Amino acid sequence: MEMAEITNNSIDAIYAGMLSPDVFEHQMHAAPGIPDYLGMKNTPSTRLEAACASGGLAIMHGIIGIASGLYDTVLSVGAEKMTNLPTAHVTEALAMCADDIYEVSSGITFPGAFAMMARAHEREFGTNAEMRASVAVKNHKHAVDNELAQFRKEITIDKAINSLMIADPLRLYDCSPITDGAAAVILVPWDKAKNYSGPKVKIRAFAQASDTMSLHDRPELTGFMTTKVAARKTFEMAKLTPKDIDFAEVHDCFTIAEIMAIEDMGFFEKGKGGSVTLDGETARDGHFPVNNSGGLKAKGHPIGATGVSQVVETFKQLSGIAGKRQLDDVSLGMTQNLGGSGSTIVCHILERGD
Amino acid sequence: MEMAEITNNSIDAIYAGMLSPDVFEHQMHAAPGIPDYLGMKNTPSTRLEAACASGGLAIMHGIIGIASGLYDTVLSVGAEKMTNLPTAHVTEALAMCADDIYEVSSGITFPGAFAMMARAHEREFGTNAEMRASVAVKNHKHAVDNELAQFRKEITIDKAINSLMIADPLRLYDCSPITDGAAAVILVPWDKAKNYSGPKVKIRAFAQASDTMSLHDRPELTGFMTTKVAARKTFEMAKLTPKDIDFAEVHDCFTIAEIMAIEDMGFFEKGKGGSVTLDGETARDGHFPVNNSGGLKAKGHPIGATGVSQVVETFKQLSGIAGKRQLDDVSLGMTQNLGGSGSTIVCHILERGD
Amino acid sequence: MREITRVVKAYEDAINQNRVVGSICEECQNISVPPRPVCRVCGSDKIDITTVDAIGKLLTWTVIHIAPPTHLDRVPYILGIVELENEQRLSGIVDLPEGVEPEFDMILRAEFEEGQEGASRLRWRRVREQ
Amino acid sequence: MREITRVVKAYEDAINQNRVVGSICEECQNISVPPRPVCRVCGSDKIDITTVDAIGKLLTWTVIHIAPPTHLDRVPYILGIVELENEQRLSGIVDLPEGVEPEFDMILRAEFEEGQEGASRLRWRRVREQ
Ligand SMILES: [Zn+2]
Ligand SMILES: [Zn+2]
Repeated sequence: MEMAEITNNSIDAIYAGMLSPDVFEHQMHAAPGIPDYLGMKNTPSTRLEAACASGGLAIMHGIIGIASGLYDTVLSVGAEKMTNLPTAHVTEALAMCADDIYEVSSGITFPGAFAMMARAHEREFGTNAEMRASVAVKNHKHAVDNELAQFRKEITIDKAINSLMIADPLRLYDCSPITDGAAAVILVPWDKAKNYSGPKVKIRAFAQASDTMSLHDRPELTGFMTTKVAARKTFEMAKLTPKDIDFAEVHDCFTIAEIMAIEDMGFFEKGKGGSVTLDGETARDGHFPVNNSGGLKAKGHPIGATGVSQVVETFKQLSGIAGKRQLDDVSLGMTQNLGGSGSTIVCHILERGD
Repeated sequence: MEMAEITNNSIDAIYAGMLSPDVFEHQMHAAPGIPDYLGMKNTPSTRLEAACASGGLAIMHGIIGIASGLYDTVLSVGAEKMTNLPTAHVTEALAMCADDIYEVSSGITFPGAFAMMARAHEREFGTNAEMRASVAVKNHKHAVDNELAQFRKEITIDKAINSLMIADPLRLYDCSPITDGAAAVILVPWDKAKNYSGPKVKIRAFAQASDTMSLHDRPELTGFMTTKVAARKTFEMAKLTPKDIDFAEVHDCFTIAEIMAIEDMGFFEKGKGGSVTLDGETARDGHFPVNNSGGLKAKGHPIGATGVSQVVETFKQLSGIAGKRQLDDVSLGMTQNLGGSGSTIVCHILERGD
Repeated sequence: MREITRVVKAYEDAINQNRVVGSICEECQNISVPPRPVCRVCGSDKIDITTVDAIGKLLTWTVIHIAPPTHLDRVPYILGIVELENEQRLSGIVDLPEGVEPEFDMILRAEFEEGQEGASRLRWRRVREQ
Repeated sequence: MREITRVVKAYEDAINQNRVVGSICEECQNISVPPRPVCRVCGSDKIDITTVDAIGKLLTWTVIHIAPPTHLDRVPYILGIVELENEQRLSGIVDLPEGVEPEFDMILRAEFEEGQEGASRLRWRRVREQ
């Protein structure tokens, strides 16, 4: 808020993305805790939940609040405190995002759902373990230059493809970690942003889409219809195409998720996501950098915070304050935030503000 | 939806208020389940949570979505399935809406928080057990004519003031019950509502306010600052005063809550809420009917559904389809939906549509 | 909500009778497995319950090594998606004999074993082994 | 978040040392009990922790008869809000001797009994009884 020259009194509303303070922190109705602890008086504070896409919703519904004319200054926050619980309970909690009746009762896990998609993708397009590992290797390398990342250590493909098996064919290094974290942005109408001297970025477009709770209810297992629909609507609102975008922060909760995202968003041909990653096309020095922040894999994945954090990274790149990991000459960035096994997707396109 | 002549394909977005499908149903990320089970394709579905005010938020943020120009037709839903859990666990789950660090650790319960306010209100204004019981007696009587109510049986003051002590001075009949339920409304821009021949009602105004998580952090214990702020903002948006309103559906999770609500919203002088209720002024045949539906006390309180259900009742009254409990000649109704121990309040004013 | 409860209950009751059911739309005859309260093809809520032939092919699978607390005693276990007739699909645990590996398009049949409190549990087993 | 954790931890640590602490704002000297990460009067986050005199009067109370599972063994118990100096307030269990009823404005002092795993628990007791 200091950077944005905003004080407590000028915040009209708060939107907070959190998966489950209920289960992780024994705290329901957590949203009013934000203005409470910040010392604000009676500022409306709303929690939004769409599993791992909760943060993306906090941004999107903050924008809608401003677009409606109701609010001038919105604080959109994402947060999760996950490390209170033992790992087995976190696994169980995350599995609760799958369909309880048909999937959870069958012993599905979050990695398990993506593992089934990884296998289908491998069958159809030949996306192998090495290609998946190359996502993790790249994102770990990117995170070395992110002072806020959870892991800032490079890994090798060899190490990744020999790591502990979690849900065959996904191994430990295919999975994002358990993380505590929070992220926030201040949203104002563009004509009022000029009143602030700090860095500012324009939100060009956004969209949200839903799909069935159960993976087995979807015709396609090698990608997400939600990503396709949300990306298409976002491009339509922005009057842009994938070719116009310079870089993306996508939801790599698992390596296969990044591969499917860059295909489904239209940045690469369907089925080529694995090979282009292995070839370095999505690395910082590649022609289309993806998860230059380190992604969920290495920056960390504090569930509710992730979607906000993607927008914060895009903001930093577009305002030229990304430090050692700054990309040259970027003017349009896109985010994709995924909830559950893709039952919710939220996309945003941001544009350089000057 | 049949009444509103709406089909699945014309719904642009869903807003769903639910307290905790996580804890009650072992299902996180429940919002996409709604379009999924309704057979809708990729319709964005967003869960909002503010404890017992979750439903009010689903309505309000649906309106904001339409006001922003993003959506034309919104389905706002509230739902809760509470009876899966044993009562002690429901008590614990609801207590999780209080501040976990300072209140829950002290053994606070939801009735306990309101009991402390009831005692403070009794000390300051003389609001006694009989006055509180008169809220329950009235709402039970009102519910007899509500075919969707959980309890349709009249009770007596004598029975109420001798019922089981829950949290002194609040007894069983001061408390709303554990309920399963759901409610929904369709929202469209007013100029498009004319395309539908069914009953329609205009939403004149709305507002949301937050307050501290802990009761002990608030200067006043005999009312809610959040109700005052949200009601004031709602009246301002509507350019109306309490005198203009014909009836109200307020959040009587406990009898004392209705008493404080009708004071804090400005319908009755502070401190008189109990005596006016005992005098019948808020009965169906009184000059200002309150909770003519039976309220949370007798209609039932399926947490996330409650705020939506209040708007549905107001809709029915204003469109003259409330059957046996129809009020004569009403044109403006107001709702007040409360979350936690008042940390969130959402108010709406609705106006007859013809 | 009543309808959701109805179709889910029909499904669970059928499993306990060692059957798999789907919904059949009275308007367009479309069948959905698991059963659904609203037809996905035509949007009708005129839905009947019908028993389906619980035999299909393995579309994809995983082997779960890190399980939730409820399934810790079973690891590693195979979880797969099985495609029945008419492109209907179900998730479930696949039980294969020692030494038999899952394969794409392997033909599987729903079998039922005793679960907790006398309830049945669906398990997918290879047809060949019978 | 760091700051929230810091003030909550300071409060919990102090309870374990049989003390009650609040926050004191370096800008305006306002004291808050329990301690807060941001000053409610001036909005500053320059906050220090200070021990307060844990004596106050009973503002309001309830007697809990239906308790959550964590407190079932204590019912019925008195839960009250106690006002310290400077209008600072705390919730807590009030332990009174057999036969003594809670009263408005009763003077109470924080005392500490052993809780789980060696941690202290704050209990409000009547000053008179000492
Ligand atoms: Zn049909
Ligand atoms: Zn200060």
